[in-house]
Amino acid sequence: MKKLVSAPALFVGAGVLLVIGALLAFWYAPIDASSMGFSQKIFYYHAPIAAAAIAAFGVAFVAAIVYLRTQDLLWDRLGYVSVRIGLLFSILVMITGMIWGKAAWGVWWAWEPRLTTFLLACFLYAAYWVLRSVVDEEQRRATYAAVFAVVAFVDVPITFFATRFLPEGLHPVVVGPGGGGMEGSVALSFAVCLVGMLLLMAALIRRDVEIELIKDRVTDLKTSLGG
Amino acid sequence: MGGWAQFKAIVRKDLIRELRTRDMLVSMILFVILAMIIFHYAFTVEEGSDLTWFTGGMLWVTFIFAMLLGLNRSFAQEKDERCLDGLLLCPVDRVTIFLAKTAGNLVFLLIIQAVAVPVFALFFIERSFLGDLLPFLVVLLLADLGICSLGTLLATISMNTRSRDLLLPILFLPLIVPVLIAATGATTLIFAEGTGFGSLAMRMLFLLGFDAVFLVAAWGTYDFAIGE
Amino acid sequence: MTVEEGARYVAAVYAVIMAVLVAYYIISSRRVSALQRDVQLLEEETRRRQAQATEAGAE
Amino acid sequence: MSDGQDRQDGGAPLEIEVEGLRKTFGRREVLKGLSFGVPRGGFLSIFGPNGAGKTTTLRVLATLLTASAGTVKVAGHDVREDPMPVRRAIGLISHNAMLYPDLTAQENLRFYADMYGLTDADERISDLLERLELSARRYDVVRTYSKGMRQRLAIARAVLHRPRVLLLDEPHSGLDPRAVDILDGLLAEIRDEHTFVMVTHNIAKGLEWGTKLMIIEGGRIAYEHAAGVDHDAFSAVYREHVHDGSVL
Repeated sequence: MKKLVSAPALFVGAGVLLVIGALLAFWYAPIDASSMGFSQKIFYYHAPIAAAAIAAFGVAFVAAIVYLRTQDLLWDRLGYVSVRIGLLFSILVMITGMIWGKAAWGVWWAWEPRLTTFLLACFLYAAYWVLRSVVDEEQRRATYAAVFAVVAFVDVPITFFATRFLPEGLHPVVVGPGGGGMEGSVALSFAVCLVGMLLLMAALIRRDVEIELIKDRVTDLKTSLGG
Repeated sequence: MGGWAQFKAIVRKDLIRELRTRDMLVSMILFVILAMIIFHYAFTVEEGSDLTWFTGGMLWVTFIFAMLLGLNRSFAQEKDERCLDGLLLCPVDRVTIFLAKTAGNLVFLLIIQAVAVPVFALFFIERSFLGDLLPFLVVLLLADLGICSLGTLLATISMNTRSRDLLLPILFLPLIVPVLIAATGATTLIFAEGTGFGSLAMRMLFLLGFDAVFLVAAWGTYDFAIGE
Repeated sequence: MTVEEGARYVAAVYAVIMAVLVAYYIISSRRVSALQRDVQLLEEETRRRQAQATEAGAE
Repeated sequence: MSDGQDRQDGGAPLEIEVEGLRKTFGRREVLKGLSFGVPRGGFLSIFGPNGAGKTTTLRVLATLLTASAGTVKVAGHDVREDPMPVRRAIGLISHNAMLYPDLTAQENLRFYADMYGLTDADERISDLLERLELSARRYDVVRTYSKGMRQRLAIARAVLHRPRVLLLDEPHSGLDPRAVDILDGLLAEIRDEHTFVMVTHNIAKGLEWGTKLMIIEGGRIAYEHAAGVDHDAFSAVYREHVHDGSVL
């Protein structure tokens, strides 16, 4: 399936882009004119990390659907690994989000839609983890995990929408209506950082799937030797 | 062949069983009323504190936790006596099983609410909200449907795992948060201000959307959740 | 916060995050090579036993 | 003789056809390519040690598990492609009664009758309860039944919808001698009405009933023979194929 690009190649590509992205973000993109000033640069890694987390959960969602259709455990491994990487990135989102909150609003935590949604997503995918650990039979574990991954991924945007019923959020709308477009230099720097982060995510998933497959091979060999 | 007849048969079987033993309903009702008493003491900071703005939250937190109790029971018997195999052997669409189980749980939740809401009103709500009964019932039904459909799907999964009733809340609670947000807000508005349909329309639509999405999601995945 | 301070602050956090991710990648890479060694050993063992079994069968 | 389906079983068409059945759980292959057939009216007895794949085979036939590969046809319908008619055509009796303990016998059977869409449910239920000597207790909750009575009711449940094929999953295990007698009496009574597949550890019973004998070992068919093997000879064969010393 994923024999196309090796993990090291993805990793090197990610590294190059992230270094260039960091250089662009810190020296090329202008310093924010608003109150945030230089700390607005958090945006160049906070938002790409968030995008990478969502993308990883998206991969898990697609893998879950393919698994349910094919019953091929390869897709279960991909889903499992994607959730793990998604969780890793989500935790980084929370940390950078809190730093952003401190810099922008002066508080470490705000019950703000995006932050809250990510917090809940963390709990959802932690539950996925727990679910896997309490089912012994492999195929059943894969099936339940896939069903839950589908439901969880559907739930995340709904949660985000629901948080809008709460009083107004604090999150700056940087891209999209109302926030005005990005300046060319900002957009370029951001795009490089975003692609770099996504490549890094892909490299991590790629490598961890490899680990899972080798682990399967080891258990297979062990059982055949033991039996 | 009669999917509807099978649906009725499963619901009737669950109702007969529960009304005969009453083990689930009695504990759910006791739990709900006890929770209210505890909320009263937990939230009253001084004599005569106004708890109006907590009403929606108290009500839905209680219902969701009561439902968790009920959901664990609703599949325990199917599993313990291997009745689930008997059910799966029948020429019945798995989605029919899902819908029937959801409907059964919905009936139980509504029975609980029929007892709990008047007691709740007596305890916590000073103004009469009879005029706003209709919007309240709409919100109630929409939220219940979401709670029951999602809960039934997850209970089906958790009953087959090692830690059954421990797992269910961990799976269920984070997923149900959107319903809690919308239903709580709407209920509080009704109890506190007596708003009509107008200001609740968005929340009602949202609940309707949630129900639709999770009914479809369960539709697509229930085969896998209940089989093998 | 001055621009200098902000720059240091933001860059430091960025560096920490990247260090975490790179460390994760390196650890998992080492894991891969360790596991691959296991596979190799197990495969050799399997081959050895198979050879033994055919020998025993031939006798 | 008339069509190409018959094998060593005489002329009857095959009620159950299994071709290259494989089943993997995760990466564990439990069934490694089984092929066999049972003619209409036949009685297949399947023996084998624990974990050999007997019950898995039966559950695939019962549509409770889906095969990973191969084709399985029951009563002329593909189990995977077309499970609904298969479900209508089969009944399963296992050591689990699959009855709701808080419902009465009548309610239990009524429930299953509705699930199968029986049009003559009332007469059928009365008739079965009469034949199984449960009429007197039909309005009692199943929780109060003895093990033997539950087993009888389980048989009623399994044959309620007049299945063409009856699958028996170690039906004798856990029964006292009296209940075994009742079960055998019932089997004798309904023997002509169905095609049977029985998974069992009980060699005597398997030989008594089987028109065809099969030993499954390690997910493969180790031995297959028409009926008419005596007990000692079969025991020897069983020991030859199965080395785990499991109970005979």
